[in-house]
Amino acid sequence: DRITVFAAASLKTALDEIVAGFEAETGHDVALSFAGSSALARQIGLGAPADIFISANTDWMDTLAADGHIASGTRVELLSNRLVLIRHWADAPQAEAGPPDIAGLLGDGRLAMALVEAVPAGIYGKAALQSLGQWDKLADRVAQADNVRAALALVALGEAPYGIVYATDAAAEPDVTAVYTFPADSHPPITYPAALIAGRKTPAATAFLDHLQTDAARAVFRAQGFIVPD
Amino acid sequence: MSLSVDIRHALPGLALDVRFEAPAGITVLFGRSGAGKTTVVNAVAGLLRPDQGRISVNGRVLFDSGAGVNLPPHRRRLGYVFQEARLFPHMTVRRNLAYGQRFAPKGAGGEEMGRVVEMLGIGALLDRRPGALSGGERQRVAIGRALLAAPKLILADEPLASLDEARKAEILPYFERLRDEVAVPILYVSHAAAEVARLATSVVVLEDGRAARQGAAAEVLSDPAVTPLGVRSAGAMLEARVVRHHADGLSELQADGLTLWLPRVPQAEGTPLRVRVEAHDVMLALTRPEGISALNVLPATVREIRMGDGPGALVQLSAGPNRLLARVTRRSVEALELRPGLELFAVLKAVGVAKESVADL
Amino acid sequence: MSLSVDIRHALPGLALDVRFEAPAGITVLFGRSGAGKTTVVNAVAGLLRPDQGRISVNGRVLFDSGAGVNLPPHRRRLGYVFQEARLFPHMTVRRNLAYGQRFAPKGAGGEEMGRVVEMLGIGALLDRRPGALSGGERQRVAIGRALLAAPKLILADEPLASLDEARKAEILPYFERLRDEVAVPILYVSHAAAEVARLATSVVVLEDGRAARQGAAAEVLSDPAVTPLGVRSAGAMLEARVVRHHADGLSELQADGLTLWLPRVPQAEGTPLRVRVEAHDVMLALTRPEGISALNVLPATVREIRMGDGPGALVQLSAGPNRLLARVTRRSVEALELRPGLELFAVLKAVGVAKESVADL
Amino acid sequence: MDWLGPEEWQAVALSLKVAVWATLVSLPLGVVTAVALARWEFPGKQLLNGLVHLPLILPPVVTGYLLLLTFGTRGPLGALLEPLGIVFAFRWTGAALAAGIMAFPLMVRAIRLSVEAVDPKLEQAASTLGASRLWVFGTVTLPLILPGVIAGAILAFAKAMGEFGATITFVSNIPGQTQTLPSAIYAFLQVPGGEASALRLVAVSVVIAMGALLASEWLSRRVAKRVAGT
Amino acid sequence: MDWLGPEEWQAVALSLKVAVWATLVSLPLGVVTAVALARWEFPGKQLLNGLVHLPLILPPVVTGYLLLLTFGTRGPLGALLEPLGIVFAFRWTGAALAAGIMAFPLMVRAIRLSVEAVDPKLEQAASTLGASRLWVFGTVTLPLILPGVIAGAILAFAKAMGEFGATITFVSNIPGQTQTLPSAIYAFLQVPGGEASALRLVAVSVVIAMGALLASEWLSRRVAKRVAGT
Ligand SMILES: Nc1ncnc2c1ncn2[C@@H]1O[C@H](COP(=O)(O)OP(=O)(O)OP(=O)(O)O)[C@@H](O)[C@H]1O
Ligand SMILES: Nc1ncnc2c1ncn2[C@@H]1O[C@H](COP(=O)(O)OP(=O)(O)OP(=O)(O)O)[C@@H](O)[C@H]1O
Ligand SMILES: [Mg+2]
Ligand SMILES: [Mg+2]
Repeated sequence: DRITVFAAASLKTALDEIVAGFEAETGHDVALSFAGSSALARQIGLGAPADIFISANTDWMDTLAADGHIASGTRVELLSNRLVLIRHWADAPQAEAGPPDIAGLLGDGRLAMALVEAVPAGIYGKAALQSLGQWDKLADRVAQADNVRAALALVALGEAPYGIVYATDAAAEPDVTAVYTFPADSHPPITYPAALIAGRKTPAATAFLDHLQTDAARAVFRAQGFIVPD
Repeated sequence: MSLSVDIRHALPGLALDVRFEAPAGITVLFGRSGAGKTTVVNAVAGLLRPDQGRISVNGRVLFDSGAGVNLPPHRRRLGYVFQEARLFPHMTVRRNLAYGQRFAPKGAGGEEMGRVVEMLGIGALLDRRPGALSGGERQRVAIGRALLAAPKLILADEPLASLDEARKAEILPYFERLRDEVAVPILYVSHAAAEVARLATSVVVLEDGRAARQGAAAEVLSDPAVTPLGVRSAGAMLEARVVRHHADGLSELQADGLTLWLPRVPQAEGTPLRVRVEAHDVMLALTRPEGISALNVLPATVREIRMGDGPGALVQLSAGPNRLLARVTRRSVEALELRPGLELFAVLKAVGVAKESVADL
Repeated sequence: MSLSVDIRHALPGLALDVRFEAPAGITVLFGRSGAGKTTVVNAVAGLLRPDQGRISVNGRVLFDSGAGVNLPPHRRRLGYVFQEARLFPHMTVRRNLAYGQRFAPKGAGGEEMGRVVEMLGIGALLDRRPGALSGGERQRVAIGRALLAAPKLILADEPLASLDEARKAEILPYFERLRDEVAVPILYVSHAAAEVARLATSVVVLEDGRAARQGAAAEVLSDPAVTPLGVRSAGAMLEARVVRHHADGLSELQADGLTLWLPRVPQAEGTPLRVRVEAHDVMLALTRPEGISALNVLPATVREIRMGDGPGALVQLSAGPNRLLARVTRRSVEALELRPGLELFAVLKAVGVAKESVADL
Repeated sequence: MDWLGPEEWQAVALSLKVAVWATLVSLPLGVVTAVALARWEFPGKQLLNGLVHLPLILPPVVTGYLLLLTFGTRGPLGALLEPLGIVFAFRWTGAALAAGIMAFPLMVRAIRLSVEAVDPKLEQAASTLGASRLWVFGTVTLPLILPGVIAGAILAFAKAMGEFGATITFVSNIPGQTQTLPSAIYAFLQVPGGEASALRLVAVSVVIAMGALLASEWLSRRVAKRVAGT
Repeated sequence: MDWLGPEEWQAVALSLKVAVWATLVSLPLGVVTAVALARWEFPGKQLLNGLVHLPLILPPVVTGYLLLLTFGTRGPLGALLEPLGIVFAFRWTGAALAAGIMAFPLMVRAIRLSVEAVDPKLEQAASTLGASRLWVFGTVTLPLILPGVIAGAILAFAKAMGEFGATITFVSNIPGQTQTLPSAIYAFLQVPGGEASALRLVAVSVVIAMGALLASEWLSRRVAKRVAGT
């Protein structure tokens, strides 16, 4: 059968690999549509032919659930992630013991983040800085990119000396080094919820959602740097 | 077969108020630069909507501001030779020529392409585009394009202005044939005296947007008071018939009892035609001169003498039922004691009559 | 003061190979439509780069393919009246006229705007744009624009073709004045016999891209073998001097022993001038005719008789040191037994000489 | 060539299909609109003009969202057209619609400029020869504006090949169905290590668009030469 | 008006400033490029032509990224210009640069079409009257292409007002410095329930662009009337 999965774009590498295995195993045909969570959620709300939605944050999943677009009882918290402070690698990497004084480190440079009011990584980052008591000093210094990858690029290119991104992104980018991992309790939990779409609860879709929680799949996610809740 | 125009139109530079009836044949519009000739022609073509008035061709109303009629140009069945060629730059000469043919009703009996091409001498240009033509070549193609549209009304705005004399001489007979055989009414703008004299059935003189004078060509052009083309172009029309073509290249014509010798005319023996005799080509003699090269010595009677402002005088003669005009000096009027009623001889050289001045009737 | 042209250029429709020297004054280029006149003028203007050759004005080399010289048009100091006006559509008439003045060197002594405007009769149009002008008005503005650029060389491609006779008569003297007073060399394309006769200092006849004939105007135009404007325009030049203006509006002229009577000429008494006498205006008589209206009866001797292909013949006469041409029929040649050496009389009406045919020397 | 995976080839093929259809279908409409704006007088002309320019002014995401609202299965026009078998939502036709709409202002402007440059005197001449308005348009106006039509078409094609924001928002990013080249590039850019793949796709899209551009230049020159008359 | 917050007004003001500058600064360059492409023959002409069209073809993110690489503080041009006091990174000037570059192909195409429509015979006439090439251009060509220049400018302005992808990638989103209207709109659209706020900003940007459009139409008509000659 054909299954259409609407997934946050940051999951592409992992899902591509998992789907390959799933298809080989079951003979189902999985179509993966990657875009921003907001676009996907709106499309589902307006009748997109998605069977499964994997969001990069809980808000959009909550919204869809509230509007009755989610098949009840199918929602799982699939993955989570950590937030790290990165810096351009060319500067000698130095491990920080406690939370660094980011404003001090920046000098007259900028702190690259995703949009702090709109994009999950930005929202989480802002919350973390607030809980560290540094947000007020930094608010004017933040260069907000439209997504976390663009923020990463700013640091990778050295345009911004520091940035706040997901640990998954930082791990894969040779030109940056994570210098500090924000405590998990400094920001709302970073979770990637997945659920079946209302009226789309087919055996195949259910099978795929289940497959995502198998050990094989978890291994793939982990390899990409995601944290897989037990 | 006639064109009736009665329009009023206000332009920033001109208040047009023109009314004329053009009978069958060629009606020549003339007047000085800026008199409104092109504006009138555009109104007839439907390219300019006059403020007020009425235009009809052979009873078919093209425009009537009162009745709210305003046929679009493409329904007027025109052939318009514009003052500035206006060829389609993206088409070859051949396609330009053929453009109007497609829209002519079947069996409209338009001109034949080959014939028109030959007459205009544009055979070698057929596969070129207008951008690679000379000014005169463009104008000739524009003439061909209009003629080939099988029009019911031809508008020609100085169609021959940019052509050499030889070329003009080849094209003029074509317009005559249109006038005489095809019987399409033609509205023709021209400044050239010889052209006007040869072609015009009737003449409308425009001055500052108004029709200052109009009437049959013979009448308007023979009227010494008008001579709208300047005094040099005064002349009279004789209606004559070809009697015989002689071996030495001369044609013998008969005009109500007068014998005229002209360089060979193209018309067949027996054909009626008209000959324009320009006033300044006519010499007067009290006695029949002998031993002179002029072949035409016509007995005539002085009818009227009109002294000009300058040194000249126009003498109107009757030679049988025909009228002739002679332009002489006032000094000669006095020396010869010319007066109405005097019998004398009008002397005219055979070669004094230009080819363009002989036309089919 | 002279223009020297020697160019070869291949166009799809024409192989141009022209060489001529134009002395000071007005050089008229003529030839049939498509002969290459505009192409030659464009080459002189620098708008067309000939394949090969050399063009110079008063020794200043404008183009020399050998030496690799090719002055751009704006460095040639031209005034070019195009065959198709080419006014700037976005500028008022006034700005069009003034366009070239800006680029004239200070004190270049160009024409004065007011004078040119008046001569061309375009005073009322100064604030209009070209889109709202008639064809003739556009052409006049184009003439003005060229004249006002204080050019060192004037190129005029059929500048008067779309103008009425009266307007032409007002503009022609201007070109004469340029020729005579300002001494700007002028290359002038025209089909009109009267214009050519009046203006030309020298004449170049183009045929199929080649200069078939060239020389002084009097010479080329009097040559019965050429008659490039068609046989009707054959004629001869007489150089004469104004003796007296008479009260009856006639002027008495003296041409090497011959007395000529013409309608009042504008030149002052004593002024030398030239008169073009057209061949078809001259009648021949074996004995001096009496009691005729023609005022000019000149004793002459037949020099040469050239029989045409048609019914006509051109008779060259010598009247004192002057040459005259008479066009008569072959029949008259036989009837009068004309032969070289025969003494006879050439009869010419005073009014037979058109105003345009009298010009300053 | 095996340096592109099958899914990527699909994206290339789909992008081409989408761009070609978007260009061809909108071309006649673009010509009519351009002529209307350049030559006709009618009430609401400025409104039409504004409407045509709207996709240029709006952020693509907004255009995509508006399209989703209008042409989605639940949208007023979408619902109206569905019974006729015309479905845009989450189909390649929708991608073509989005691309066409985004490219429309560029196409119309180019054509309109050409229409304005046509000398009405030539059209008048044609009409005096008996050609109706439609014939005049077909035989005189259209050939003379051809360079502009070509320019408009190539602009539209290039824009359609590159269009991303509106497309992904409207029809999502489903491989083989709505995944165009830019969407695929986007997805690659969202994951660590995807840059190389993205770059390959960018190269493909540049090659295609440049090929089209060169072809159009050549065509345009030929047409212009014909019109210039030699 | 208090239905827009101060930060939103800032975004409006900044967008206007960015679009105006992008348009004005690129206009002369656009004219020169258009003339070069339309009239001159030089080696590399097709290369230039392709380069000009590139921003149209590339996904905006890629363009933004390339800008970052080139004009960023570490980029070759960025490093070159910095000593001269010309800095683009994270400045509104960078936003203007991005907008200008994205709008450039549209501008050049419009102007180029007008240049191609100018009758060279008029330019020849001017040169015979003594005008050098530059004068001919200024007094004949330029006035005649003015409608095209206006069309090109308005297209560029509209595009600059709507440009988002390249801008945010290049200069991020720093409120008051680089946050343009489209960035603000995008941010609102990323969060559930942000549609209403986004719509308000969309309305503002539509009003501005439409005003500019109407003004340009009016101007263009005046110019065209002058050229038509009555
Ligand atoms: N670009 C061109 N390509 C090919 N042939 C051309 C081109 N321009 C002119 N010709 C041809 O060269 C010949 C001479 O043209 P030119 O314009 O010089 O003629 P002209 O003597 O001025 O004629 P007219 O009196 O009709 O203006 C014509 O036959 C014309 O068709
Ligand atoms: N659109 C216009 N706006 C204002 N005036 C105009 C317009 N068109 C023509 N005119 C004026 O109307 C008058 C008549 O123009 P028209 O073209 O009819 O003259 P014409 O008799 O054909 O002259 P020509 O022999 O010079 O071609 C001219 O003075 C001209 O300036
Ligand atoms: Mg006219
Ligand atoms: Mg010519």
